[in-house]
Amino acid sequence: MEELKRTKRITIATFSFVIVLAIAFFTLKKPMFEFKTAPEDMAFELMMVEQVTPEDAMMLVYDSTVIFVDIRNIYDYRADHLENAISIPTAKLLNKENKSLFDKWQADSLQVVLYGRDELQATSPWMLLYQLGYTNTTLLLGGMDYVIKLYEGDVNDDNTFNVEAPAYDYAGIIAAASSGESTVAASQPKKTVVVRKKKKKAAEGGC
Amino acid sequence: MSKRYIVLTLLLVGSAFGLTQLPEKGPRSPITPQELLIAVNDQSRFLETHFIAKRLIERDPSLFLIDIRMLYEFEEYNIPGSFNIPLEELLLPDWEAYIDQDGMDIVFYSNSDVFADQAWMLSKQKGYNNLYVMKGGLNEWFRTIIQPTPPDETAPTAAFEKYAFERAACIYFGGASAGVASVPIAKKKVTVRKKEKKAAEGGC
Amino acid sequence: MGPLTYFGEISTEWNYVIALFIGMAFGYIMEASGFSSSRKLVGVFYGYDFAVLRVFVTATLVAIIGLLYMGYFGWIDYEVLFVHPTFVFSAAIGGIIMGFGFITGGFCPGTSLCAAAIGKIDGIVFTIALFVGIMVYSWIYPILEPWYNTGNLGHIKITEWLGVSEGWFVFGFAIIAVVLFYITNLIRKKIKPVHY
Amino acid sequence: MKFWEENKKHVYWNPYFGGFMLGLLLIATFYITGRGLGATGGTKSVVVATVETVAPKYAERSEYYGKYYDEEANPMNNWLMFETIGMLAGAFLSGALSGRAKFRIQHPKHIEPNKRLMWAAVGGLLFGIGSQFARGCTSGAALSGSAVLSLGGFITMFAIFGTAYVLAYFFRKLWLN
Repeated sequence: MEELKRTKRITIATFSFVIVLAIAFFTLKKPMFEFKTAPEDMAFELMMVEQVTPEDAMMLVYDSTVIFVDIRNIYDYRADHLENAISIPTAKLLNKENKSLFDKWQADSLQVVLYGRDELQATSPWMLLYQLGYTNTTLLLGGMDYVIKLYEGDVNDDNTFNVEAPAYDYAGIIAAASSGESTVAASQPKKTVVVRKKKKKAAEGGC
Repeated sequence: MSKRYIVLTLLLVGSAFGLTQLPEKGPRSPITPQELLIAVNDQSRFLETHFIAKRLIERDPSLFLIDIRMLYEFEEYNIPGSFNIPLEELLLPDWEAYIDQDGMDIVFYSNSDVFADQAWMLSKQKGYNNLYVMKGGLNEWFRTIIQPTPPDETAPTAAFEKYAFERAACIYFGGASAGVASVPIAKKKVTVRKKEKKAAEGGC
Repeated sequence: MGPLTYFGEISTEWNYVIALFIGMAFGYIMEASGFSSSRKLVGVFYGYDFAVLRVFVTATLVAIIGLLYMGYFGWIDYEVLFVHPTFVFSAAIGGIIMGFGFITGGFCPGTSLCAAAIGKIDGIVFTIALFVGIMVYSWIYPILEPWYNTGNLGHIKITEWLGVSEGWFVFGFAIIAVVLFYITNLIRKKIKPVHY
Repeated sequence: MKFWEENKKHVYWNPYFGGFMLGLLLIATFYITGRGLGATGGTKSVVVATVETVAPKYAERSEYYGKYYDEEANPMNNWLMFETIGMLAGAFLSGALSGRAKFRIQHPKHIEPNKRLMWAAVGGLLFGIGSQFARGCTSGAALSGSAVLSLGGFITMFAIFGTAYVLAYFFRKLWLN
């Protein structure tokens, strides 16, 4: 077997191959942030994560293992914010210094609670952080607006921070309207009316 | 011969072994976290209910509404022409063709806009384009389109024009029967004052 | 980031030029490795020459390892590479038919083209018969169609099927390959050499 | 001169080097096209094109050709055509450079040339049928398939070599003294 004795070229080729791989590996730049949870998995995680209710938040503010992060802009933060809350506006969420903060909190296994003006404002930043692997992050339901209402004793019903609850009897209203009884509104829950009125008030007297 | 082959063998097995030792990489994503953050900060993804109602009335073919609530909620009530994909199922391969449509404006809505925004986040990470969220969701839809509140008497004309549109849209979307619709617009101001307190209760 | 044509970085015309060059390299490598000789190819089944096994397994390993590393480094999008679809039945039966063809004809299609290119008449005959075979297949296709489409597992990978990670699969494959290389070398030394 | 050429150059590549280069070529092909190499694909397009020119009516009716008849300019088939042409050129180049290119029938001494050609034809015929049935030949399915860890590629590879090993004993008269 003549050809098996010719080993020069295969040796050179293999060595250069391995060297290229090694160089590529050691020069590989690791991105600062990487998604850890795929969106497909996140769709299910959304249901699993237990978020912080405004009532709980009242207590947790004084808990040293819980960090509140205010993601509103700096003016809103200066005007009014939760006690001991740290301001990280959304736009600066992924800055280097904030990354080290989040890393530190995660290493110390502290619970991080994001809050915004309302639940909506904090939802997407929370999902982003959660998917980047900061699974110690939660979200304040209701947001700052609702907390202000709580402070002012402006809330007289449980769970009214749940904005995803239907505020109207959708089907009832439509059915009533199509049957011509548009003036009859008996089917509508009264609770909603109260809430909506309160909302307006809170906005006025809030800050 | 053998010495060199031993070295080559070691290189081969070594590089194969290296594959097993590579640090784990996160899931592939067409969008980087930084890009996603910029998109998150961009508020233009929230569409007003008026805007959506207008486009629905005009039968805009490039508008595609996705209701991300549960099926029973969808069956109870949904905005005409919308399609139901519950949030947990959003990224199942069956629905990909509905969300990943170039040239279509995909608008998510739920009872409010929090779940819809979550749906937006999830689909955005899949690299789909033209994704929007209906601001305020169905609650806002009912507050503005189905049961619009008349503006104060002192409000600028624009507010009244808006209200006129809301009333027309209300009829279009079945919030009021045709009988009510025939109420002349001229009467509006009178009705307005009367309805001010009742607004939340009645139909149009 | 590759694949280049997938991301539209190469125009169709250049693609054909590249195809020509890739084909040339393919033909050159096969011919230079001795794949134009049917007696050398068949040596793998009678133990006097294991060139086919060595070339084939080495090529597969290098390609798998290289592609996985490139995918990891982000030079190529590993997920969009075309994965040959798996139709269990047709892959197995087709493989068995091809095994028959290999041992009788002494070539496989690629190698027969190489042999034909350097003027081996048996290679030319094999290639012509290959054409005829494809035509024959087209006549009997209506009969075979149900079998052709059974056992569809889609674009499945062997690692998914086995449920092991790609890295460990390749590592195991490399070990098996090295053992194979060693054993076949011992066998070759024991068997009476064939001169051709 | 000729003696020198045959002695010095008529030595094949180290099979590991050949395999290594083939592996690199496979990587390059995947990098450029996202698909692997193929040898039967080009041949098939020739057959399809021939049938379409010679008997267009038949091609239109036939279930098999109908598949290709619809999509007239399938770019992938053209790509494989060019690749096949390149293969012929490349192989000839290599053969010519090392003095292997000449017309001859390679056969074991005890086998008559005609018999060898007959068996080659049988093999080609079977390979033509088998490669179509398995959706690719040794290079298209087995080599390129297993390069991306396709299950089908491995099945085909084991089926080809397994069958050939089993049958090697029965056909030993064809190849050995």
